[in-house]
Amino acid sequence: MSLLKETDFGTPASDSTENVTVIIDGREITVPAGTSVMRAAKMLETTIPKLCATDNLNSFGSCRLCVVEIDGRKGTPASCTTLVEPGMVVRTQTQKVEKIRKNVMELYISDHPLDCLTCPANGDCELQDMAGVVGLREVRYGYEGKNHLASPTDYSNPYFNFDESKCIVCSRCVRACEEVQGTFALTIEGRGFDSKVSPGGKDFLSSECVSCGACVQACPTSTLQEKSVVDLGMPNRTVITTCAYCGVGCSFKAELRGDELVRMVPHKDGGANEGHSCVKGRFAWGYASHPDRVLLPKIRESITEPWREVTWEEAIEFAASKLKSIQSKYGQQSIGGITSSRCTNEEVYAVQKMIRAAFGNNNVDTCARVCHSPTGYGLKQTFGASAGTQDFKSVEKSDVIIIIGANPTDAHPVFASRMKKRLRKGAKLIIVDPRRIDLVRSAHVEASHHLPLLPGTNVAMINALGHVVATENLIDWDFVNSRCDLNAFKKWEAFIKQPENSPEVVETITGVPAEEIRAAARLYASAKNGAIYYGLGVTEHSQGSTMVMGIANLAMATGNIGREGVGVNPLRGQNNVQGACDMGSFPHEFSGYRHVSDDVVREQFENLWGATLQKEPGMRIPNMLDAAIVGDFKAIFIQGEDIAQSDPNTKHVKAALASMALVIVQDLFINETAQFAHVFFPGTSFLEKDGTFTNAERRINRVRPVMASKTGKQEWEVVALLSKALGYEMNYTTSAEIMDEIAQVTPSFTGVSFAHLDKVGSVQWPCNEANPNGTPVMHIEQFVRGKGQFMETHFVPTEERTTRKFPLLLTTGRVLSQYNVGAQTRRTKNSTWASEDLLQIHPSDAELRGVKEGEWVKLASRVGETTLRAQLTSAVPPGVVYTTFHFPVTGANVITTEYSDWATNCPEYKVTAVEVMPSLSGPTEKSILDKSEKALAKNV
Amino acid sequence: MTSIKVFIPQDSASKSVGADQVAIEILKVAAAKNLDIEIIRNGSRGMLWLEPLVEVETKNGRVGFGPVSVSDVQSLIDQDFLNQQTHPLGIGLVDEYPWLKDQQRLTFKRVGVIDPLNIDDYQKFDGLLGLKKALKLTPEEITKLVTESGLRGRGGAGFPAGIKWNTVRVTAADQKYICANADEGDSGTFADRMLMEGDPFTLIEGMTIAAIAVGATQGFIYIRSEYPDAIDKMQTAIKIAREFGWLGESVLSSSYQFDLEVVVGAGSYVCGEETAMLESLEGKRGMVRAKPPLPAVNGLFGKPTVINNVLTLASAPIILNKGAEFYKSYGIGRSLGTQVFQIAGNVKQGGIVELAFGITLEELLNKYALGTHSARPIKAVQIGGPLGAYFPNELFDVQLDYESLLQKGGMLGHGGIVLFDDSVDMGQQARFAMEFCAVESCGKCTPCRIGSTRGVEVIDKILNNENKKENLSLLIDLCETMTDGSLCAMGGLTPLPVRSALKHFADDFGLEKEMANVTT
Amino acid sequence: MNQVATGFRPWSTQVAMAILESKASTLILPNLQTIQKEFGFIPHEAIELVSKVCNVSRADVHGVVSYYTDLRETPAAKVCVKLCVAEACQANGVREFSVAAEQVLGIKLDQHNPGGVELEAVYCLGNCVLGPTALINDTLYGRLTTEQLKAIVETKLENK
Amino acid sequence: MSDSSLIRMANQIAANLKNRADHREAITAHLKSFWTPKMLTELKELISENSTDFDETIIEVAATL
Repeated sequence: MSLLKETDFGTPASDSTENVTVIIDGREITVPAGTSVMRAAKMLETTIPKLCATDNLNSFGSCRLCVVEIDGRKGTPASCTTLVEPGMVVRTQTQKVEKIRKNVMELYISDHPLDCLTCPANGDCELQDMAGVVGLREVRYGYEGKNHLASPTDYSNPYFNFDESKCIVCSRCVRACEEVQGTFALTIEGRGFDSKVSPGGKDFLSSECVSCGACVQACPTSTLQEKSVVDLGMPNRTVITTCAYCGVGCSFKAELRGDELVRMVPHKDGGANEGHSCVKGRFAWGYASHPDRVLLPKIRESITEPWREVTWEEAIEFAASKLKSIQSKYGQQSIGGITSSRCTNEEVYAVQKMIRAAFGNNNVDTCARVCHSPTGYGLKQTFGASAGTQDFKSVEKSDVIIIIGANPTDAHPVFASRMKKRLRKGAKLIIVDPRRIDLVRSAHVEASHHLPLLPGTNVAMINALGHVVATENLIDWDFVNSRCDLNAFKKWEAFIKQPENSPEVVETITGVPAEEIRAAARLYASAKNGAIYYGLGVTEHSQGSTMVMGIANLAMATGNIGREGVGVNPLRGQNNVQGACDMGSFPHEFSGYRHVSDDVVREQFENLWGATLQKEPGMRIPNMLDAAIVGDFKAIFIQGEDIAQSDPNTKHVKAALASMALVIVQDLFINETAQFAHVFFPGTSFLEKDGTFTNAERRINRVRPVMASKTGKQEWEVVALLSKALGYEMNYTTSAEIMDEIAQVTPSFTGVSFAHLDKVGSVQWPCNEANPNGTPVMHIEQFVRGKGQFMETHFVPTEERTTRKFPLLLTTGRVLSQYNVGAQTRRTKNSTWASEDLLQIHPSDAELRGVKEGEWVKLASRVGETTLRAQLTSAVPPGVVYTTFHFPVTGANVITTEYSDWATNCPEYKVTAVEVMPSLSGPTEKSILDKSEKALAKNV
Repeated sequence: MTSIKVFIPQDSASKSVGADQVAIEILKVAAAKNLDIEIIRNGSRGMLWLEPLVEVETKNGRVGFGPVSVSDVQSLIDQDFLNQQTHPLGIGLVDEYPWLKDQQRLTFKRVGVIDPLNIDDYQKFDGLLGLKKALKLTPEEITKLVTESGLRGRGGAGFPAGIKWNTVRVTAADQKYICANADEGDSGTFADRMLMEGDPFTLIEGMTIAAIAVGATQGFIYIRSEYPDAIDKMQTAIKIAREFGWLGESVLSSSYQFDLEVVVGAGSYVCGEETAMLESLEGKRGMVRAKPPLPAVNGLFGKPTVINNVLTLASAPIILNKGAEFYKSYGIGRSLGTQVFQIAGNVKQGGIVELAFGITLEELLNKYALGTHSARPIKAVQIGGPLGAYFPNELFDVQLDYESLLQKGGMLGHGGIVLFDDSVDMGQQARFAMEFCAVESCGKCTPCRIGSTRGVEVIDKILNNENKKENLSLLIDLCETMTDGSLCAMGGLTPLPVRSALKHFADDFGLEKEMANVTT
Repeated sequence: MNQVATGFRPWSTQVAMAILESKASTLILPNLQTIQKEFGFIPHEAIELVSKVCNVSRADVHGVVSYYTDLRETPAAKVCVKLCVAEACQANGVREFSVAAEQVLGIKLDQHNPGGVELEAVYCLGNCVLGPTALINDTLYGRLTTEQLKAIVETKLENK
Repeated sequence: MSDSSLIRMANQIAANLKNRADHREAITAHLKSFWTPKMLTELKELISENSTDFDETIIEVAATL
């Protein structure tokens, strides 16, 4: 339920191309065959009363309020389960059906508390609405009969209550959990009058429930109710905005009571999520008003000094004068900055502009460096566009899906639900991942093939898949001949057919049986529509870029590009990874992925910006950190990234930070990086921002200010002030103007403006004269680069090897309830589900080491060590261990190494040789800032 | 000299009154006397008041003795029942016994006659002839023949079987199923059970014919767990049929493939409703599905599925064997062929009566039932199971076919006829109808889920003299809501017994007849 | 075929897993029936097990267990009397019979009574001419008298 | 940049591109696209100081930059 009601047609739309004309209450309407009478009526704006029907669930036919009369038919069929037929004459308001509706409602109310006035859902309750609609005036049964009024309330979920006494057993929650979310955590228990909704066990918290909120959303009464609504009351205004967690980019209705956010409700018209949500976006927004948030700027001369709260003016003046003096002393190249894929496109654009125009260098990089930079590189090389090829909806047309190095049910849950829906309808699944992720086999989903390769052997695997396609005549010759560069293809074909790429040889590298590889390749290649989705398990390797190109090769060779249901689709980690990359925050590229050495492009920017720009690439993040340690790089501006926790080899990162003369951090919280900062600019949460995020499907979504900025300033305003203090003015008065400038200089964005987005909801770039409504699927007629470019993808193993001292391979990832470095989710009740990083280890490896379930273990690599609890599970194969990096106290990146992708320097988070041993105690609260680091800091 | 054949039923009703013990005793006593007998465990002839009915094969036919108890065995032997018919329990030649003689047994032809699991017996009595005919016809010809025979669903709904089969036949799919509905949950019905226990191959043959007709390769027989003997018999029969190539990859060496599996229910009346049965067959909660889609198009595991009652499927062999004309020469109007009536409850002579449609209730009662077991007058007869109407004496002239019963506010259902004597309290029977619905409702639709419980409460109020007039009108309203508003026949038909009780037995509710009549 | 209450195995997840694997069914209900047939009831651990075997949620399994009256989550009584209380048997006096049965057995209808005797109301056993009728540990009895009932139950209680 | 990082990066690029037919062009293009002028200068200096740390291909390519 929610305040702003989107139209509910009662039953899902039919995708039939055949039309049927019917007459409803004397009016004619033509609808697709397969449409329900209820939906057809609603299309005529005739609302038939209903309780169990809602248009994101299949019709069910249980409430019996929607009965109608149909000429020539016996009885009173339910309009939700009755499909239109040619010439059908329907009457929705007859004495007979009105009587049935009223009498059915009377039965409902005879077993429902009479507490509307004190009910949290008062005014937002479909049962209440329907009682009014059918004109119920009395309950002749009385209230002393058998009932459920004394049923207990389950308060166990931290975000919502389940008040059984108010349940009308419409099964919408159960069906939402099944059909929308795909978790099947709810059921109806018992039968007949005793039927009740049940999470299958003791309570919601101990059940399989992932707290996505779909059930709460589906509930027509106050049975499943947000605790925040119970506590704060019904909201009274709505702002439509975009979630700031993962790269799915869900649209939400932020519902407020005055200035206080009461709840976030997924928006049905949101293109990415179509009304669905996950536990993070739906419920974990409390961090935005957490007391830890810093609201005033702070400065200090040295990092050993305490912070001093100052005015914005003083902080900006302090930062600017330091930057200027550093540049005059150490040179123009001695400073730089990092943009954030947590921030809006406009904020990112402003930062890179400041660096290029005011700093006068190209030392700008983005945190996408450490996640998806290989995607940008690899897809640009092969397809000509640094982005995924499809929209999320496309998966509904896929017949075979390959997931490589991604764990969508945890990291991209809303998209995972969509994918699971398709899988339940019969699409086949292939999983390439060392771990047995949930999608390999979990309720109602089972992969046809799981290829549990050894971490670090992706490229060998993708080559083997390509080898099977090339040697077993599974190539889509029509596609290759017409769409791809044939010279490049021939080179690739000759390369891929070499015996070294055969499954039999690759079996010895990956550990995956050759026959499984062959079977998976055949399945994908023979699919009508084959789609590949991948995540950081592809990119965060020393051959990340090679792997991305290998994936692109496979898709092209099998003709799986350029239509719905196919494609190569990176699942972006953070909300605006795509956008941050699009906005020109790589050191070698302007917005729209155009190299800084391109004189025409550069001149365009120089003219518009009124500044001289450098034509050589600047430094990447690891280059900057390296240079800092050497002493060449002295100051950095970091917006919205916590490199001291998120970047690999923490010790090295901290040493670099400690070596700098000036570190400026802009963030919501004093994070790990801020320990090394001299200037702290408070940042805004997504609830305060005004701008756009671009999600993994290139969808540009509006982020609207739900409330006023708690710091008094937007990030781009701070950047503009700093830039001005450095001598370069940006004359923006709104973030909309920044987007206008982006549109002016970026060919794929020329059709984008806030006004347009407000009108159409969202668009997927390219959005320009050629594609005014955006581009859901790319490379339809031809590739962006013209002909698709096959690339030779030689497998060069990582230098990180297991040794006798470090015999296990560590790989890292996320859990559902936590997010990234945990800065937000740790400050919410999401920690109820995961309150610490755990080390997953196979029972046989654990036994060998005397490691026991739930006990402390020391995890050590050649660069560092940490302590965390062990979780014994066969989800990881022997020889591989796994953990998350959500908690600074664990600081998993203390372990990860300096190795990185050869082409983009994306760190090799996914392969670290480690050893695990039992430990007597856990980590100390701040072990992360150990003595040596403090000593180091003092020396600076 | 060959041994004398003695038939003692292994039907569970017979066993429930000691058939096994009688068999053991006869063996024992006969052995002691050095008598050369062969005991054959047949099905029941359906004359249940005579069970255990012991039959002896003679050159003139089988002569019967019943009901035989263990204590009668010695005297039977003493009086040489193997050769003489003088024992007081003797009923003479069984086939000539009036109760049986005039029946028109088509479906039940072999039940009680043969050893249920003996394939030679089965074939000796025309078994497999229908299937063999079917193998010579095209699927289209088979469905046409079944349609022309006028065979309608014997489960209660009475839908033309041939039309249903044809829908499945013409729906393209990679897999189709035949499901026999043997979830015989109606009180007062036991014909499915008796057929499965007494002549299981007939069901197998019927299902195989259906499979050939529609292109199905797999069949399921959904049997309620309350029928352990039927489950056992069917499973064994399937195994035998498989061994002899009647089932399997090549049915009777033809190009057709068909196999069968018994699926056991787990205690749910509503699983006899076809869509709930599909859910249960899929291993899920037995929740009723909304229709459409029809199971014939989108049934078991989403595939086109024929769901027919046991007796419907068991009628196919004779229809195929003897032709549509033969079958439809029985019956009247749109109710063609024979109906297996089951006379039960408080009845003097209860059991199976298979006759052409068209007989009246009165004839059935006068000719077969012969009054109540308690010897008190009949007060009411419930026809068609717990969802069927109660008929008073003045309506006993009703003709027992689909349409006539409907006209009189009743329904034929599965052909169960339950007699009640004058000690019955029809107020309590009406209450029980609601109570049964409350116990067995799947809980999906509101009228059935809440309505049945409220129905019990409102009837209680009426019976307790609370606001009689208001509560009566509320009950009538509730019945209307359940009838018109329920998702399936469970909630939709529960008002039938309630309304009929109110209408015909107003006294038992403490109501003036006129008052009840006005409102019904 | 007949399964008496004491004939069940003690619960073992491994044994249960092996049995389910040998049956190779991926449907919930048949697996639950197998468990109940072997172990007499469906212990909590079995729900998790069946959910894994069938690749469904625990909630799915719980929904099925709670739906069917045959399936029980607590151990069965040694003697289980399923007394038909449906119309045909009502016509033959089962309303009075069940009251008397409660008295002679000293238990209430539908009351859980682990270890001893249980009297359960069922609706139709297909023995509608020969009521009152009951299924006692899978054996059907017709034309039942309370004396007979008592004797049968006592015999079955005495047997191992 | 630290010497060791630069050497590792250069050698890694070479390792990943050297098996391609057009490896010289590819390596050149890559370095020009993504390396700062200072890094390129440092690379050449390091090679002239001690070429044994480097892959042969990178030495070849660096000479043409």
